[in-house]
Amino acid sequence: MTAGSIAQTSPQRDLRLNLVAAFIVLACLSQLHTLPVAAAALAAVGLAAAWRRPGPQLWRRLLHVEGFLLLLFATLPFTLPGQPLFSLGPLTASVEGVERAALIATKVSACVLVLSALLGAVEPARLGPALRGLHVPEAIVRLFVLTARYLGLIRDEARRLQEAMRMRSFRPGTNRHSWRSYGHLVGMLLVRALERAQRVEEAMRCRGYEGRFPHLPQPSPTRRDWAGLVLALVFGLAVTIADRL
Amino acid sequence: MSALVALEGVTVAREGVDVLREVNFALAAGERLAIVGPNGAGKTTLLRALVGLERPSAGQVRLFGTACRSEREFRPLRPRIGYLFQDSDDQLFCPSVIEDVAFGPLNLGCTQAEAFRRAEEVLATLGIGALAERISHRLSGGEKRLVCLAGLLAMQPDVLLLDEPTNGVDTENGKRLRAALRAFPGAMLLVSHDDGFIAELATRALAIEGGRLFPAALHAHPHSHTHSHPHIHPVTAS
Amino acid sequence: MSALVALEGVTVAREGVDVLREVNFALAAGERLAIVGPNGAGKTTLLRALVGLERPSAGQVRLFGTACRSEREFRPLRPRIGYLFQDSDDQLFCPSVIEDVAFGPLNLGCTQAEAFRRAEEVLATLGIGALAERISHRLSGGEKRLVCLAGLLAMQPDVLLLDEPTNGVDTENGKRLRAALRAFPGAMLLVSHDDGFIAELATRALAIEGGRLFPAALHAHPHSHTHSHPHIHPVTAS
Amino acid sequence: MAHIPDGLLSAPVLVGGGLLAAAGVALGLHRLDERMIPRTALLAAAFFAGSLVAVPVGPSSVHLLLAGLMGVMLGTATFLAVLVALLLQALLFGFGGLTTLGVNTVNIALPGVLCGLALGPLIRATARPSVRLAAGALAGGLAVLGTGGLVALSLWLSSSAYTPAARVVIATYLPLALVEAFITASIIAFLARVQPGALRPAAP
Ligand SMILES: Nc1ncnc2c1ncn2[C@@H]1O[C@H](COP(=O)(O)OP(=O)(O)OP(=O)(O)O)[C@@H](O)[C@H]1O
Ligand SMILES: Nc1ncnc2c1ncn2[C@@H]1O[C@H](COP(=O)(O)OP(=O)(O)OP(=O)(O)O)[C@@H](O)[C@H]1O
Ligand SMILES: [Mg+2]
Ligand SMILES: [Mg+2]
Repeated sequence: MTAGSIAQTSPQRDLRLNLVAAFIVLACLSQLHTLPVAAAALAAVGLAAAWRRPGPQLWRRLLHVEGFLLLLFATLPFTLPGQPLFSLGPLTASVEGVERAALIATKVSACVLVLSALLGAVEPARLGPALRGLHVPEAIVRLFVLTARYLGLIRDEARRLQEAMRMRSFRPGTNRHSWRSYGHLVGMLLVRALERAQRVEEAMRCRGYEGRFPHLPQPSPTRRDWAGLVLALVFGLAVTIADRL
Repeated sequence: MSALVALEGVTVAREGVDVLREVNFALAAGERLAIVGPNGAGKTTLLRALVGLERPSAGQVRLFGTACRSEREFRPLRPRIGYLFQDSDDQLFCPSVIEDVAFGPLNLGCTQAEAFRRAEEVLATLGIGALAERISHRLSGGEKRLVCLAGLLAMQPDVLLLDEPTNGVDTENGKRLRAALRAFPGAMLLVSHDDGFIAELATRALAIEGGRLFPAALHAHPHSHTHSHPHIHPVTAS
Repeated sequence: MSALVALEGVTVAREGVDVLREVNFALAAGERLAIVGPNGAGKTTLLRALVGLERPSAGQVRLFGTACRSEREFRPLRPRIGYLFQDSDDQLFCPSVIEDVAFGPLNLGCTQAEAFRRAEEVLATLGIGALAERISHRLSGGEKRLVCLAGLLAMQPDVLLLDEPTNGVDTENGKRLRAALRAFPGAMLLVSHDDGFIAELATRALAIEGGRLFPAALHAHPHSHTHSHPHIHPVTAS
Repeated sequence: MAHIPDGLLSAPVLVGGGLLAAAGVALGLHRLDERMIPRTALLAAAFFAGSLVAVPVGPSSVHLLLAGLMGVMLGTATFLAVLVALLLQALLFGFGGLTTLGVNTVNIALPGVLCGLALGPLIRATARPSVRLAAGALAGGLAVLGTGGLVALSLWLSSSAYTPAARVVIATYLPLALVEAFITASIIAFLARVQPGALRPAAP
């Protein structure tokens, strides 16, 4: 990122409205009760996402599911009572159960798509000002920005310490020496990162930092941003009404 | 004439041990004061106490005539002091070099354009204009040192506190660094183990030992020794 | 006589830029080779390539006669090489000094008792036996440097690769460091910006510039200059 | 594993979780010392990094939570650290969700804070390393079990159909509790030796 590119980023989507829109759509989607509406919503979201030509990692994200979702899909058909569909030994799967599992899968996928399509490619540094624009307390915004920065710091410190261990012929194995050495590694990583964090903050204070990143005034939202928010509202309302009908 | 920065009977404890004991000293305008002493003597601690990063258990710190005790009192005066940390990695935190150098001016209320202009100017003066777009934490050790200094100079401070500025800096960059420091109009506090560097720049010296400051004299006595320098020859057979 | 460690036409790229270009060099037994060059020339990169932390995009690294390409090939040979990092903080990770120094010997299969005995011995040789029980990351810069070196010597390597060993070390500790290095029987590769240090220890020098290595001569020519040293006076009025 | 995604929980659970989280965050903000911000952010980053490492356990996967450690080192600021890390994960990686942010924050942070309150004083006061080790292990393990219990509770309150799954969830938290107990104990022992100040949820 260069000075020039910072200055040129102004004609970009307004993140504040994006965050609000994403939240509304997610809240509506997550409360759907009927499978057809949820499926239609997923299709709509999928089309909208594809229209923006996302990278392959968006679709890969869909495949990442938390373990307990798999667990739910496996158990729900058999635990919800209802019209029997098929039986597996002593267990009988119900139509309602399969429907419920499908509903959850559809909703979760749609939500992941919305989240990644609207906010997936955002640099964390830009999220800070957006959160501030939404009147999130200053302390949380600072925490957010610093956390994003410390991620890299921890990774670098970890890499260097691991190199130091390798240089002295450390070979991980299942023995006490290895465990203790890993304990030292993690402990020292934390200690060093803590101190580094402290000193970086001190260096910032020494250069006139007063708890707020010198931030550029947020560009005011463009007509396109507002249109996006309205679209999100309409979409959320529409699926909710269709669901209740 | 009042001192720019001063310690008055300051005692600083770290981990329960008194690292500085009732230290008095004052830096006057235009002075270039060197502080020398062995490893662990408390040189870094002294600089940290001056900018309010260590709080004295006794005595007081006076910056530009104002006694400072709390963070609130230190804060408005810090921009007038440029403190170079002993470890450059602690000081660089923006992604690119130019952003890092512009960070100080931005905090002082400069506009984006003005801050970047100042940053570019300082980088050019130090002869490292070419580094502007580089990722700051992927520079070599000596390059980092110069970028840190640029970040301080961009704030146009009245006083520089430099903790081992020549650490890991090569001869060429060292020359530029010295030139930049010589051209700096304000007062300066130098901590260094590099006698040649101190001899060249300092106008007065203090030695720190056992938690106390002693006046030290800068003796200039010509003496001759056999010196060997690695010289670069044109390549014959690599 | 075959070289202990050698680079054969090695090119190393960092961030897409060729930092080393087709570099050839060999370190023979008993040699003390200095590598000098400006900041960012690639000295650290060269050392990292030698121990397999950077992989060359062309050419090969040869350690003790064996060509090494993968981590598997480097690993068994690393115990014979002691690499001192440019930044001591990166090298110390055990809570206490003695544990850190014993870490290497433990990895080599020594028993606990044997490893600690060796560690104590090395600390005593370096004159820092008193630091044994100290918390390693709360030492001063110069003390850390010596402890890092102790950790390498405890592994009794055949070759030492030292990246700016005298950085931030005061005169007193510097003397001990030099003495320890002079007493080291194996071969040594020195990277430093400190001409005096190189002149004292090195038997041969190479200069690195523009990604290439050039032979450099160590000239010994007596010359006299005016030197000023900060001297410590007995306290008169603090 | 503790990251419940959008689209699973019922509205009352989401709202209830959100309110509880808001209360916790307000408390954390109220008691936050300026100088604790770097440490809080750093532990948030550590939590973030830890939960990217998934350890497969049976049909599910678990990741490190470090809530017990945060409770000891940060006190009520744990709510802030967890909130920020979860928000970052949701936005950058699509882990967890936005509407479930409150529920997830409470599920992870609350047990950690309670463990910190209960065991922190003992960990700081004791002179016996073995006692400290045991207390640290207990803090790490109990915090994870607490999180497991709350995740199961959130599922169960949302729909009775989730009950069997919720039971299995609790079971998968047992091995994680063991791993975390071990890790938390060793980190706490290390900090006690090297940087005892870090075990106090107060600015240095
Ligand atoms: N983070 C720390 N916590 C506690 N004690 C410390 C810390 N850093 C340094 N000390 C101790 O404070 C004393 C003074 O350290 P200081 O860093 O001021 O020395 P120094 O003169 O700058 O040394 P050097 O030349 O090695 O940089 C030393 O005894 C050191 O062990
Ligand atoms: N982590 C890194 N990632 C990418 N590039 C790097 C990294 N570290 C250094 N470089 C670049 O590689 C080149 C060589 O760096 P290196 O650290 O080897 O220089 P050096 O000769 O050791 O300099 P110094 O005397 O300042 O330590 C420099 O141009 C530097 O900017
Ligand atoms: Mg120092
Ligand atoms: Mg280097």
